[in-house]
Amino acid sequence: MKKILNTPADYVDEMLDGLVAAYPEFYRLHGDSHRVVARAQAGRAGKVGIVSGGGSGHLPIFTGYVGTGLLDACAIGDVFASPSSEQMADAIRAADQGAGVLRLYGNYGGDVMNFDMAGDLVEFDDIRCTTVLLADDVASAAPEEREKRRGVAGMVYAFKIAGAAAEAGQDLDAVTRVAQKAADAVRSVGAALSSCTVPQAGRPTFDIAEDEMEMGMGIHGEPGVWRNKLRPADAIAGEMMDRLLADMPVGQGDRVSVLVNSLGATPPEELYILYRVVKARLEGAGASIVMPLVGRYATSMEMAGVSFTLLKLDEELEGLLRAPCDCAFWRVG
Amino acid sequence: MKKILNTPADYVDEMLDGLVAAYPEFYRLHGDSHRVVARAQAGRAGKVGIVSGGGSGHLPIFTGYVGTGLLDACAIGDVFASPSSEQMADAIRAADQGAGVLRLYGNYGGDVMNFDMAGDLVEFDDIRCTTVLLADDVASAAPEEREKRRGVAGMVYAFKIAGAAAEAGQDLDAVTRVAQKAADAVRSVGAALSSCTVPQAGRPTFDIAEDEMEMGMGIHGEPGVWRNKLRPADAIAGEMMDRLLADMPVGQGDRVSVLVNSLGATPPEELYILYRVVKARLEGAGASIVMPLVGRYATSMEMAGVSFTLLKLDEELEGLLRAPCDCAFWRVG
Amino acid sequence: MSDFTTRDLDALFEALVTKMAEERDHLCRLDGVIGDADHGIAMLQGMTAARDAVVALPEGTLQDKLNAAAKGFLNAVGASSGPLYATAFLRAGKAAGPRAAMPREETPALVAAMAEGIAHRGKAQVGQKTMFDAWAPAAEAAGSDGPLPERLSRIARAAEAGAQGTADLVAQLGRAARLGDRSLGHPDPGAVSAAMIVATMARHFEDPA
Amino acid sequence: MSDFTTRDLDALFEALVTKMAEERDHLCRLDGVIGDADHGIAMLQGMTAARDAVVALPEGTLQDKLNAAAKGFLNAVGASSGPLYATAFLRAGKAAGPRAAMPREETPALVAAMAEGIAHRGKAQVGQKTMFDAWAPAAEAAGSDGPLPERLSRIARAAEAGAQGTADLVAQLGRAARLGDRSLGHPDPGAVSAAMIVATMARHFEDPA
Ligand SMILES: Nc1ncnc2c1ncn2[C@@H]1O[C@H](COP(=O)(O)OP(=O)(O)O)[C@@H](O)[C@H]1O
Ligand SMILES: Nc1ncnc2c1ncn2[C@@H]1O[C@H](COP(=O)(O)OP(=O)(O)O)[C@@H](O)[C@H]1O
Ligand SMILES: [Mg+2]
Ligand SMILES: [Mg+2]
Ligand SMILES: [Mg+2]
Ligand SMILES: [Mg+2]
Repeated sequence: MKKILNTPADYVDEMLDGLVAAYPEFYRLHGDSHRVVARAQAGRAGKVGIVSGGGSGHLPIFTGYVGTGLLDACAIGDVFASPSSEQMADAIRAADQGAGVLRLYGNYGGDVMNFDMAGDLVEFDDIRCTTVLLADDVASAAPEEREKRRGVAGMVYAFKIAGAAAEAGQDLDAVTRVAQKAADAVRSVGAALSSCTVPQAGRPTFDIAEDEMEMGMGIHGEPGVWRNKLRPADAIAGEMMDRLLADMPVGQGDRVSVLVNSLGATPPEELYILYRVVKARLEGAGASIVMPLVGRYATSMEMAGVSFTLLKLDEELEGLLRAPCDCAFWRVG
Repeated sequence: MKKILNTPADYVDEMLDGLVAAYPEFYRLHGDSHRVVARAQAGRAGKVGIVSGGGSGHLPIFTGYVGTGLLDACAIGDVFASPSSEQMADAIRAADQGAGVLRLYGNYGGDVMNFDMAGDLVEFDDIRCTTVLLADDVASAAPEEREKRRGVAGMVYAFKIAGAAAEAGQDLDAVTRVAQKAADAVRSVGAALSSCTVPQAGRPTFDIAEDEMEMGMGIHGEPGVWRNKLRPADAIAGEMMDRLLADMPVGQGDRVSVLVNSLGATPPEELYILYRVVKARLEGAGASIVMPLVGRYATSMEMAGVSFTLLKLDEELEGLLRAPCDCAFWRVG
Repeated sequence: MSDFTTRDLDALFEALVTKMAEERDHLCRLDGVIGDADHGIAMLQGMTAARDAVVALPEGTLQDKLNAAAKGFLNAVGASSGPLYATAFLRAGKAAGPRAAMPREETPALVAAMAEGIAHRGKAQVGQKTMFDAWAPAAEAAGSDGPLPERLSRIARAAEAGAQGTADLVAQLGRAARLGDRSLGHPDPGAVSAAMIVATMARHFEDPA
Repeated sequence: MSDFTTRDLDALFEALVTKMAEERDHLCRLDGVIGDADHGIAMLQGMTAARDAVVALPEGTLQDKLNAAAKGFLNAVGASSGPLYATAFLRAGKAAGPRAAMPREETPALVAAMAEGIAHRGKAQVGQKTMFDAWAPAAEAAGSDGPLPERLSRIARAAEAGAQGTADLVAQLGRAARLGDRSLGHPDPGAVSAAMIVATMARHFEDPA
């Protein structure tokens, strides 16, 4: 196992210790579960809170996006495992500034049930909660079953947009509405070249030959749409764009943002090679690209591979996307 | 070869095309060699120019650090290969705003000769050039032979500090002096867990067993000080700190910055685990940590491993380190 | 016939921990085939925490203890089974009520309450290849007539048959749903552990006399 | 004895390209052992660009053509050999001077000038296991007395012996310096290509008559 760690059981706790030690100006641990990260300085009183949560191993997702104009708090589980309901409830309490809390996270069964349960737990605290689920991975279910799709890198856009609306003083219903609008306007697809290793498992999550790739694979190694020989960059980018645009067509005059994301090991050099094709395809369709993101925004530790995420904008979404935000991993404005 | 590319021969050119397409507000290609990246908006007239250069495959080093308060231009070679003198001369011309140009780069034979030659070439253009070489890798030669050491991640600090001095309006001699001061105050050490693959070579640069690591290895796979079984994170961090502190002791009241850097594939999660030890060691010695950097600042594509860089500050260096800078990979202030 | 007391409840949770400890690796293996190989860990951790919470309340009512079990299970488990069993225990607590003992004739209602909790939390229906495919037939059997021992053995057999039957289903909820047809032929780990839990409960609900 | 003309220089560069093309893979292999395996590529690319630049100046003097060779070589090559040979050609151009031809008796001075250029650019000294270990003895032989053919063959033999001798040296400059003792037993690729270049030059400096 080519990982730098002490014992697998301590991986997440030590990681979070180091994170808050490195960036005390951004993050603090809240409560005593050691698995809830909140903003170092809580948001304004009366601001709608935004929480997310999910398994570890996806930095900057989820914890990294706690920050101004983004999330207020986050519950974090073991690697690729859901945090517990109690931790989620703690995150909701940390995020609450009296105006209610939006739960904004990915459509994974365990996370959904735990977050629902967390909502039941905080009813006693009189915190109003709403929920928006990200289900952006087009490879994970057919368009007719969109509600079954899993949530992947599209979360980054949803955090940004909901976070900006909350920072601007919108109320819980308004923030929830715009988060749902962003969730509806975002599509992702990924391709993996290699597995990563979950520390507690100690061996690669899946096996894949030295010259193979899997199109449509999920961020925990969930099965994709095909596995075959590694293709040239332009062919990979072309197929990924085909899949996105088939699900959400983009045309003349459309304004879109696009995230070309490394799953971890794939270096930025290769993302730029792919970005040439992404840009040509979108501009070729007559669309304008707003604030492209190219880098590591949602990862699976040392997995090699990429994902593309497309966000179709209207004036409201574009304004919120361009609004300032700040955390240790991303700053706008 | 688990890389996303079209043909190896086009790797660097396509990468640069994508980089400037993604960030036109930061970067542009200068001249027609296609291998010189300059600031989208040139620095103020009368500002000292700063150029760097070296092989591709180390993003954000070198090209990524072209930006306000950082580099003015950069010449970039093939993966792990020096750019040509003519490209370096072009970068010097792009950087020149009439106040002379500092050549600030790593101590590698080919780069040194090419940059010297580039200096000869621009003498005809009447551009005064100075040189500061980074030789921060403590594993690459004994302290008595410091001038033989290779330059690694310490460059990031040198770019930042020289860039801030130039932005502040200091003249060429002053910028050169402070760059040299930074170069003298910086020490690095790296450890590799896996190789990367140079696209044109098509196979890993070096072989290393699934359970081995190499302490002191260079960023192109240059031999280190030992190769052995992978150790626990705290032991790795401890030894790396020992090596740095043996070369440049840090004591009560000292102010230091530290860069905990991934060589590429190693995820930030593991950097935070290491940072706990780095912080404890430095603070245990009575030093204060200023603006720690934890992330991917100097990489070797998809190599797994880490490097630590220590910068000992005085008031002047700290002021320049904290000054604003802006590029697609790093923003301060 | 003696009542089912809080002491009996303590003993039931001890037995559940023992069973899950025995079956931990087996359940992980089943989950490894169509899920993420942690179901045995989750169930053992959850039941251990539930047992600890239950015995830590010697003066509590049946409902207090089951509520504590719910909370203990929930906090200990990050996986899907956490909220599912937490909700199940909360419902069982409500069914048992704030009393120190209940007539054994009424204990099958606890099985039915747990099944409802799971369906509520998981939004599960029969046939989707989940633990509900063991709990649902058990709940139905719990509603049947006849002497208690017969009802209890019917409950246990129904859960077991339901669990076995999941091998012939295509998963539609949870991680295994991603596999489509590839989940065919493999029993659902949550249903298998559910049958074990139901059987243990049925044994403890019987009059020891 | 006929002079060495700009035509002869063109022919010399043609011959250098041919030689480097033949030896490309061999030089890369040598560089692979103690360096980064690109020396043959660098030398072939560099010499090809130099030849192209030289023949593109049919009216130029010897100095013009050698300056153009320097520039061509430099632009084409990113490796260490780029600035080393560029400087060598610039020095040779200065030694040849702005004339269309030079007496063949003077041609050994070009070898000496190239050696100086390499030493200047690389800050190399004899014994550090670099191309200078072939160029330095060649330059010394160039300063010896006697009839031209003898001097030229002494020059070529000196370069060859110097190149072979690098196998017994520990590298102290360039990439191989990182290897320490591990560079022992392997000749330096830059010295080997240098001996080839010197031999080719020596053959072309001789009077064809
Ligand atoms: N929505 C659901 N409703 C009912 N049961 C479910 C649901 N989702 C998953 N399950 C059950 O949970 C089991 C897996 O539990 P476990 O391995 O502990 O959780 P996870 O899948 O989160 O790792 C499955 O075998 C299935 O029986
Ligand atoms: N400082 C130096 N002075 C003289 N020759 C040098 C120096 N550094 C390297 N060389 C020569 O260059 C050769 C390597 O050339 P090449 O492979 O083209 O460059 P690189 O090492 O940059 O890949 C070495 O074998 C050595 O002969
Ligand atoms: Mg599981
Ligand atoms: Mg799980
Ligand atoms: Mg070489
Ligand atoms: Mg080279």
